[in-house]
Amino acid sequence: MLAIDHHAWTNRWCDRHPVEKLLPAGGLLLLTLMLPPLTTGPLVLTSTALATVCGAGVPLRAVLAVLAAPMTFLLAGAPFLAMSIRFTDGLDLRFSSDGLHLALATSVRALAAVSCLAFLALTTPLTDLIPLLRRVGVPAGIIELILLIYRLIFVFAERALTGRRAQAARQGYSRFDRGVRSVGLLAGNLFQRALEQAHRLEIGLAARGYDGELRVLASRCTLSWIRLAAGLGLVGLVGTVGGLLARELP
Amino acid sequence: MHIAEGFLPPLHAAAWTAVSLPFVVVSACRVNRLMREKPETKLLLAASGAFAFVLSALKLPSVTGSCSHPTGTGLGAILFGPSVMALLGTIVLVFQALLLAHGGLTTLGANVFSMAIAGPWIAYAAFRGARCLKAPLAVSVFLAAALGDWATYLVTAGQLALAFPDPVSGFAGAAAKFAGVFALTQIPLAIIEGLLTVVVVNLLHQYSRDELDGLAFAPGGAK
Amino acid sequence: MTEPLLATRGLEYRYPGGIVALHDLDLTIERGRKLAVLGSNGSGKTTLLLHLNGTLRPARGEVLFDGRPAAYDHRAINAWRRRVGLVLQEPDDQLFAATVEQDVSFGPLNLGLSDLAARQRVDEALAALRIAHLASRATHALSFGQKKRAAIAGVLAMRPEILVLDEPTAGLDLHGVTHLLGALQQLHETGTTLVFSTHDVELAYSWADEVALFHDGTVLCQGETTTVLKDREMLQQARLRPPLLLELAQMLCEENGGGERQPLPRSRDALLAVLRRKLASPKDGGDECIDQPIIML
Amino acid sequence: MTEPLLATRGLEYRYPGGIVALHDLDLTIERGRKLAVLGSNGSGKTTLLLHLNGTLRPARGEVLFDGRPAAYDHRAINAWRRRVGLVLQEPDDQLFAATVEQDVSFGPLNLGLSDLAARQRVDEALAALRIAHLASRATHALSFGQKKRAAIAGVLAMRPEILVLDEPTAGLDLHGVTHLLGALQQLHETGTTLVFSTHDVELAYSWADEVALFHDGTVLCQGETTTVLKDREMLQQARLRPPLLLELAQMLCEENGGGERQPLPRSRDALLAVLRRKLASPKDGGDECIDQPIIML
Repeated sequence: MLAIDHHAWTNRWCDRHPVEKLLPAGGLLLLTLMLPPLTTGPLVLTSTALATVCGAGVPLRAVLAVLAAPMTFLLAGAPFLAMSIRFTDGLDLRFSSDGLHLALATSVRALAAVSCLAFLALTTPLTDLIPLLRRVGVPAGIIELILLIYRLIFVFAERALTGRRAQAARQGYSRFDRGVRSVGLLAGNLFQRALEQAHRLEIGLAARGYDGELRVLASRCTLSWIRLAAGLGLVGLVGTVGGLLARELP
Repeated sequence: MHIAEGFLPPLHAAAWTAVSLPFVVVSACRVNRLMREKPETKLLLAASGAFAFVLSALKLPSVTGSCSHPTGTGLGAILFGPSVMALLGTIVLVFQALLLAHGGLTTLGANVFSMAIAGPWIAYAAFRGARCLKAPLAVSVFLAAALGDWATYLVTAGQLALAFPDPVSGFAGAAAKFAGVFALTQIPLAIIEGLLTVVVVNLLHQYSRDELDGLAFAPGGAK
Repeated sequence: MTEPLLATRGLEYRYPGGIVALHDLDLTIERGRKLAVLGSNGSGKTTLLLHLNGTLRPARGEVLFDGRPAAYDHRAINAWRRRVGLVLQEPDDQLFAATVEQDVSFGPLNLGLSDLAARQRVDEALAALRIAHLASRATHALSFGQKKRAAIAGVLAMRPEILVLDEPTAGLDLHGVTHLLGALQQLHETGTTLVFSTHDVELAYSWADEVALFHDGTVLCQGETTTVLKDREMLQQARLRPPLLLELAQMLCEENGGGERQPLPRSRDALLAVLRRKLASPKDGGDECIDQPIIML
Repeated sequence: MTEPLLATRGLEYRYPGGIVALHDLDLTIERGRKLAVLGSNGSGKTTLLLHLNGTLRPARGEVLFDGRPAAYDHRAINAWRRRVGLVLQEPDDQLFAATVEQDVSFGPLNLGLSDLAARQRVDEALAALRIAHLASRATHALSFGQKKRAAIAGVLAMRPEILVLDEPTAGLDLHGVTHLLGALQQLHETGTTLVFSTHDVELAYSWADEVALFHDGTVLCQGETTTVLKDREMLQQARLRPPLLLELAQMLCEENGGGERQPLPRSRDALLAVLRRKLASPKDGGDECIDQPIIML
């Protein structure tokens, strides 16, 4: 159901140390934001797509699906960057070439940025990333909370999906107003069961000595400096080429 | 609809992160203290956070064919209080970015401000206000959820207008444009979210009052 | 030749991750039968059932309704779901409302029935499942067996022609199973076609008219219950084994070669009766096997 | 006479609503046995099991540990739970970590073990349940049967003396049950005392040394498996019936009166073998019943 998560756990690079993927992805993301998007964007997009598909072996279909996710937002937002509005004589909307350039640049920047996000999300299980928050000073308790939320999301998502199917089988979505009521009932049922789940988990964990801390062994993968350097080298290359191109092309 | 990854210029992305950070840090400290005092709170909060994520991933019956989903800010604010929602909302937004590619990491600060801070506080204020004016529970819940949802999108429109002021008419013009897309079209969705939150709270009120009263972090629950 | 009520031809389905869940799946559901979809856990039974009411749409192949390929537009799906009622395994996933009668009224009201007509349907469905006394009880205060019956009542209140049940007896004890099968049997006798999934060979043997042996996303074979369940090799392929009742029945009734044509006892009591007679006068051969009415399990 | 490892005397428990869940409950758990707590759904089995590791505290009566009344202070409860491991019915109620090995390491780390020692315990527990290959898999991607075994491994890694399992086979198919019971049998042979609740008489008959027949919040009787399960009246009171295997076995081995002292076949294969011999030479009487090793179910 959560296709991104499925790939994160099954791709070729899933066992690699998260920092090897996080730093290059973060670096490319920064470059995307800082350098002129029309030249850097395509470079970033190409390199992340190659890394995700050819490197980590994630199907191209999955990458495209992730890139398509923000499309609704881009389609709704970008056209308004291209238009300018004037209140003088009534309402006057018109396109401007500056506006078009801005809309195009912003869309390309967003797509390139999403491709960095896609690379990270499709190659790295979230649970490898969350413990890294420790290094930026997030308290252990909050990290445990986040990990627990991650685990429960799958339990509840399964229930929500099944519940929705059961409602649909009873014509719960056959008309708009029925649909609203059905979603409301589904949400109420889920919340009720979420509270029960918390209670049962308390019993289940207490049986294993829960005292408020959720200690578990850290994952076994070790950081490969070579691979990290290679990743950062790619970031440097993209940055240099992007910077040069930006200077060459006006 | 969250602001997509990379859509905001770097300066704005950084600024919104700086604005949201204190709220989230304060919320995290409060939650951390709650969890230390009562270990079972951790499980309850986790269940609530996972619920909030799943709720936000539930597709609403479509009005226009667009895919829309509840923000859950109103329900969250009523059940858990806005000070807890800042953290829970942030966690949910991170998961949405990395599990669903909704929103993003560079735009996290901006999205947190609209979804996890502004929305819940306005919803909470609306709920308390309506209750003080002796409005019935259903009306208060409706107002909280609808206003919370709508406010979230108004704030989003404002954020976009700040980032992309209109070349001719400046911030005001841009605000009008973005409010046109993100706030006007959201009105029916806000009403839907209001109605559906009433259904949820009614249901919870009917059969799990004890559990609701037991929410250690609830500011008075849905009484 | 009449067309089967519902059938699938060459069904294929992939999960979002791309993993094949169903492939090349042919299944035929004849009117008025009790069909067991028998297979071990994780073989894709639930995925198949979700195709039978249009919840999932196959990547390839088709679902035939009255011999015509099913359509997937909003209107067609609504009509389809009116005729095919689906009950999922976990009752907690499908009870939404605060009380049993509120919950059961969900379907009838969605059909656009008036409050009065809906109430009548609710009463009828509760009576059919013998839980009229639970009408005003809170759903979350029910026992597991009661929840299960309430969930079925919720689907039944829509008066479907075919009732599709996912693992209806899972988690129920003897009493719960007897109760539930009793109610379902009565429904069946009043004309409802029943399709259910199970991994319990004993249940399939004692209760189904017909078995579709399911393994690894496809139907290995479909046929009359005893015929399918006698096929050891096929069962082994599906990681199942023949029902104990059938093995004993075969041993008792067929050892002398003469019993093949006699129906085998399919209930526990019938089998014990045969064995008792057999042990009393063992040299009579296999011909005394008689058709016992199928009592529950 | 040695004291039983764990016992309850006159246990009484009421739910918060005031409804009596357990009353006058006596249960004895002897070291090194496999005890089945057998009863129908909703009879209070889970509530009883929650008393065995101190999760619930009785309103009256007491739990005896090595013959001494158990204390309920923090320290005593911790010590208690080290010795009594509880596995809940629903694995999702016990699995909280992202990967299997992380989840299993939770208990050992709570015992204060070092990372190294904890890792060793994890590997050992995964091996005991034959799921070493799942160590780094995401918990949410496991099948139901795999989750079940992971949940047991998580408790096992704490090396409890007694493993208490709530409905361990519920929801599992033949393959899953065989797998699970195989692993549990091995644990048992290395010295772990096993207590499990079930509503399945066949499981109790084929697998338990001892049965405590549970009904309506109390233990009706506790004793050697075959003795308890032969008592039709008592079983009927508990809304259960004798296992089919036992009924057949009794019919085959005891009809001539002479077989009483011979152990009855308790596995399906053993029974079929007896029946086959019986049908071949029916006049030999009941004395050929031999003690077959108990193979799974």
